[in-house]
Amino acid sequence: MAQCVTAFKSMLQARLLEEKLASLYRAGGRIVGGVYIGKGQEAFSAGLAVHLEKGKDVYGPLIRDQAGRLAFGEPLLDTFRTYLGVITGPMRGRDGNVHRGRPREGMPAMISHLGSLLSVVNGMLFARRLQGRLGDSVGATSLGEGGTSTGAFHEALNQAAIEKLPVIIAIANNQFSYSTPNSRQFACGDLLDRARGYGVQGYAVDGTDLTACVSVFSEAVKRARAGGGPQLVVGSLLRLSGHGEHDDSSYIPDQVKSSPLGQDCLPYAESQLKASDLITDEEVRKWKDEFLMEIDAALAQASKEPTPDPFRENWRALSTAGLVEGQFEA
Amino acid sequence: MAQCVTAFKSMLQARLLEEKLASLYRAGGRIVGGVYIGKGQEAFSAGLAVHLEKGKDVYGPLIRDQAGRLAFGEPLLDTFRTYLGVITGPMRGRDGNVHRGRPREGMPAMISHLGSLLSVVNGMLFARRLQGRLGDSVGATSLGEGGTSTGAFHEALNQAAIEKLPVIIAIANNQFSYSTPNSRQFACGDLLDRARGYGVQGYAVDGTDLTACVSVFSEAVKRARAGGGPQLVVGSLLRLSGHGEHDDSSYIPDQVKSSPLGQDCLPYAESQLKASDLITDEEVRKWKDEFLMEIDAALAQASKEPTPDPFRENWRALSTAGLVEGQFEA
Amino acid sequence: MSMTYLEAIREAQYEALRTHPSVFLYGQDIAAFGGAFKATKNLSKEFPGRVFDAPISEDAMVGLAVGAAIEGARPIIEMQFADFSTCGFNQIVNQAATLYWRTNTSCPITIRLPSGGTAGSGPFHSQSMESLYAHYPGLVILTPATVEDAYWMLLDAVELDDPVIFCEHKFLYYHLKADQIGERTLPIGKARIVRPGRHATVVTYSAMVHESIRAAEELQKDGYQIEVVDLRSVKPMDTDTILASVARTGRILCVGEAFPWGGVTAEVIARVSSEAFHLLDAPPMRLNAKDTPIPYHPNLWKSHRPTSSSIGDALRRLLRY
Amino acid sequence: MSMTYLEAIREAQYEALRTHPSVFLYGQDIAAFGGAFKATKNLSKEFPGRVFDAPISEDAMVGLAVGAAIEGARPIIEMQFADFSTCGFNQIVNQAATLYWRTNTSCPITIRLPSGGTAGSGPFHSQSMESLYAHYPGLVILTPATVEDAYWMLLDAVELDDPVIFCEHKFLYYHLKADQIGERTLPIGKARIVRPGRHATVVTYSAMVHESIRAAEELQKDGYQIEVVDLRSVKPMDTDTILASVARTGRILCVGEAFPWGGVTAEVIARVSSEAFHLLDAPPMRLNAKDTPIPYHPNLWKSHRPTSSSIGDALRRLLRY
Ligand SMILES: Cc1ncc(C[n+]2csc(CCOP(=O)(O)OP(=O)(O)O)c2C)c(N)n1
Ligand SMILES: Cc1ncc(C[n+]2csc(CCOP(=O)(O)OP(=O)(O)O)c2C)c(N)n1
Ligand SMILES: [Mg+2]
Ligand SMILES: [Mg+2]
Repeated sequence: MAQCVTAFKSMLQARLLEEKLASLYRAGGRIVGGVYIGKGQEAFSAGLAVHLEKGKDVYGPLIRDQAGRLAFGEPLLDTFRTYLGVITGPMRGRDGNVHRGRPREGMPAMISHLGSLLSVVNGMLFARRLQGRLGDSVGATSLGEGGTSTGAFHEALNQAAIEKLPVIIAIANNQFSYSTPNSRQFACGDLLDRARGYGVQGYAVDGTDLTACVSVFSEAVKRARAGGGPQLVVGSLLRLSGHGEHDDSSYIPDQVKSSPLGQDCLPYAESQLKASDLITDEEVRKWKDEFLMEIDAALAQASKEPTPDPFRENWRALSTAGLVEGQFEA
Repeated sequence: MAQCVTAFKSMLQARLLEEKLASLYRAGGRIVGGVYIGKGQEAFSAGLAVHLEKGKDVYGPLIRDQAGRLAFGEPLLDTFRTYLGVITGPMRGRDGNVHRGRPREGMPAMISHLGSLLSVVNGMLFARRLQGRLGDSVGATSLGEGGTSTGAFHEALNQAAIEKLPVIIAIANNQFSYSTPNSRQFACGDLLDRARGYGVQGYAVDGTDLTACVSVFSEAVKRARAGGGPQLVVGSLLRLSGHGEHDDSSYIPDQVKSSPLGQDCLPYAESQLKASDLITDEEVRKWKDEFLMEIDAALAQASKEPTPDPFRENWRALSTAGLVEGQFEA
Repeated sequence: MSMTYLEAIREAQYEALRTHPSVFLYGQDIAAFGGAFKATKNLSKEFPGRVFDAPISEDAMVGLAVGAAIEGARPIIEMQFADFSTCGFNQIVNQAATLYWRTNTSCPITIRLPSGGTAGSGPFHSQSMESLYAHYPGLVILTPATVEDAYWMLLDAVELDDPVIFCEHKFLYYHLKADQIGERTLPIGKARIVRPGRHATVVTYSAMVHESIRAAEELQKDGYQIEVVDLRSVKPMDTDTILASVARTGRILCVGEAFPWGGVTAEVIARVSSEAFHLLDAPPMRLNAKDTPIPYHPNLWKSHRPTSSSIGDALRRLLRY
Repeated sequence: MSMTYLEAIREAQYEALRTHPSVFLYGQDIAAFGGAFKATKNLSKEFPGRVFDAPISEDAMVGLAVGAAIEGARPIIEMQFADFSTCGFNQIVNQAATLYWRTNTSCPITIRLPSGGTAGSGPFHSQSMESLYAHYPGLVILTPATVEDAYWMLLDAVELDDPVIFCEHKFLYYHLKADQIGERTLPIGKARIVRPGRHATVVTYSAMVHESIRAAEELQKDGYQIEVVDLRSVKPMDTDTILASVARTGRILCVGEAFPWGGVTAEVIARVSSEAFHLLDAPPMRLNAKDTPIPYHPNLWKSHRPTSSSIGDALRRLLRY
């Protein structure tokens, strides 16, 4: 239950952080590119990551995993530095927003092509096992329900099952992929029905309910650590935002928005945890203040840092400097 | 039950035809490229195709579907003309062996990349429906169990399910993909477990048992015609040959070969049908003689026909002649 | 009433749907939502039952299109971004591109690739993929640079009996406007001289046409008359128009936004130097993006691709020779 | 004791496994079976637990390799045929090729592509894909033409900290033999002059090196001395060696087995004409396969790709100029 509190704090922090990012986006000028947030999906995201140990486990977050990133221990600064594109960040202005990561520290940096991260996480675990240093570490990654339609995801999930890799796959079924409703994305009753076809353990969870998420992922992570192979967790929820901040999500019917799927996981978690006397109003207020200060400080810090300079950029895509050619142009 | 006899005849014909192809291959010199046969899989292949109507239905055969091709009505000559690479055949020496087809006549010509045919069959049905001429026609295609690991197959099966297309997918689980045993190809108990995850109807069948195959496919085709959407049929069997004629399949353990999976569907079907008084020894003998004569005649015919002449070849990959460039070389 | 490049693409699809009952549209979020860029806005309402949302399955999207084409349909596939077409790559180059050659069955499909860089879009939403597809036999690769070409060439693409990779440039979507769409002028396969000149030729296509024109205008101030040739279609490539221009100017710079190794600019220069060697008064030059993924930060992005200023610099070097 | 090109590839993998504990092999049918071509014969026995059969999942095969590389492994991936790498294309060009640039994490993977045409193999078992991969930043593309290069360059590939596309030619698998493997001679990135000459230069790579040598031998009979340059690595490309050769001969023909649009030959000719224009005594020429899929029937196949005879013809035209 301590994990619920930790997860809640990451959720709160993520919400505040993403509100800041969204407002910077709306203000224009400072954020480079788009802003994609995870509002409404924080419980499901943090509910997984809170069980992972940085330095030991692998975590491959996707587009709506700000809360999970924070729960895993990604520094706030990495977020701002990436969104602002400054060279001090992990992506050094070369790639942006949700694509950030630190692969050698167990956090691969997603590419845009949906479904293609799972096999990379598989490979990290596979290599560790070969090297005899897997121990009881696990890997975890997430994907929207739309991403399950990619061939890449299928191949990778099947691969994980064959190799019996300790990987937890969190499918955030938020009912829409961009504007596309589930009826145009798959035809099975429940994505959970897929688990059996891969020979992996499956779990369903109300993705708006933090305590449910924390406990389902706790079980899934435990089984993966114990050698139970891949664990597929499908959470039902809604994103409470546009696909990106440019999108008003008007295609989501009001009826869906006002259904239980549309419950906002953050106030719900707050009330749950308060009801269980795990947190107090005062604590929440204090955390909020702290987080806002940290957010402002991180933003201020990142804002001071240098943006990339094309003349100082080395412009090389190979790590072997000797093999880099000139620009082949006369 | 009349269909069992028809199917049996195609099986017998296919077996004799492929024996001829294999012996031509071993003799060397006349067959261009490799020879891939369907020995042991004839019942499963013909058991599907016997329910299809040429000119009305779509049939996308794969690598081990000689029997199905014959049951669907592919002329013998198409086979020899393709294997010999003569210009009178449907592929005119441009592509060969199992890649032959006549797309506009409802038989798309597979490319080598496994899994990529199903979405093409989907598209044929999808277009017919749009054009208002689908009626109760169906599409059918097959794939080895190894092919189910491709992303292409996953995407296409999901697509068929979303569009509720009348397509029958026959998975010939012959336990090996080339040399790779199922334990390295998937981890579910039974590939049938996949059906539910796509929201499609699934069937299991003993692929060595013709009457079982005919009746399972009869049901599947009927449901597809009636608007029941995709039907996934998984047959268990063994190929009783190498992957291609260059391969001795020594990697298949004797124990597997001598298991019920290794039952040769052809003599088994013969004995079944005889026991039911559907066919007689004499008929079988007569068919054999007829088929052998037809095979010899087709081979003789194809052998007389011209092989491609590079100087008469138009060397253009576009149907719009005006857009074809020269060879861009000075 | 003016029309943007993006609107022209919508209008062309409207017209294709209106005039060809065999046309349908298939792509992610293109039906009710009208597409990530709104290139199919309202079309699903205007043509009920002919505009379909696809799952996130680029491979199956292309496969379905090929199957439909076999049955006489003329599907238009929208890739949400050109970059995601890598996931449908196999079906494009091996299924669609070989169908006619292998089976004598034509394959009239159009695959729309929202292509090219815009500031802040980064490595996976900025790619120019024309060279990849042009390398494979059996495809026609169109790269419209103007509002009118966006309109007419898309209609032409739909009418062609061959698979067309339609590379529409995202940077031009909103930036480029035309007062109206005139008559169809050039057929597919013909390049256009967008600016006559006599001191040097710039051969280019898509968004780089506009950067090149700006560079040419700059050089005009110094008295140089730069001819700018818009390829329009990179495969087939209108070698005749290129050579005729080089015959007039004696100098060529080829500019492309794609990665530098191989591709359109190499093909152009190879053709020119093979076929018009004696017409050249100076070594042919080319200018491409840099040989790294496309950077996210605008500071880097602006240096990664050619711009009017780097094109101008290259031209000055070419003219000095 | 002689060794074939194919055996050299097996031996190099043996040596890589022996000397680098971080190496493992992953590919379809490569473990107990030893691979479709037997390039990994016995390796699973000799190195238990380090050679793995993969499912028919090219995308996931490459993804796994990238993940393993992040953790310090040096995987070698075997594609059963180069042609099937289209199904892993996205992971190669967008995941593997961008990793270092995006995240400063090196990606030491080697992807073996059994490439090129052999009689009767047809459109989907014959492709030469070096140009596709070379177009994308972040990859090293090797194309060994000799038994020794097959051996040493594969070892080099494994030792490189970058993703390598290793295009081994199936036609050379059994045809090419060497008496022994000598010392490592040239580093990656250096071309080799395999035959000195002074009348014209042929720049080529992979199987076409041998066709070109035969053509050169033919022309020798008429008194022409043709220099043949084997690129060995098409990216990076050793422009210096090419230019030095052109400086000696004044004439260049570039020969490749791949499709004609863009690609290696266009890149070579574009570089030579841009950078060594004044060294050329004749227009540069190139010779590629034809612009159709690769035909199945040997009659067609022999005319589709360049051969010693078509190379000889091209050279005569070049020399006549
Ligand atoms: C292979 C691929 N195709 C298309 C896209 C474009 N795209 C980005 S996000 C998105 C929708 C994703 O939906 P889902 O997986 O459900 O995640 P959600 O946005 O709902 O969290 C699409 C189509 C992509 N990123 N990758
Ligand atoms: C995408 C792809 N990868 C690899 C291959 C090479 N290949 C051809 S057949 C085959 C094995 C197929 O096994 P399965 O699907 O079980 O069919 P079977 O041969 O057993 O009938 C492989 C790996 C291919 N054709 N396509
Ligand atoms: Mg979603
Ligand atoms: Mg099999």
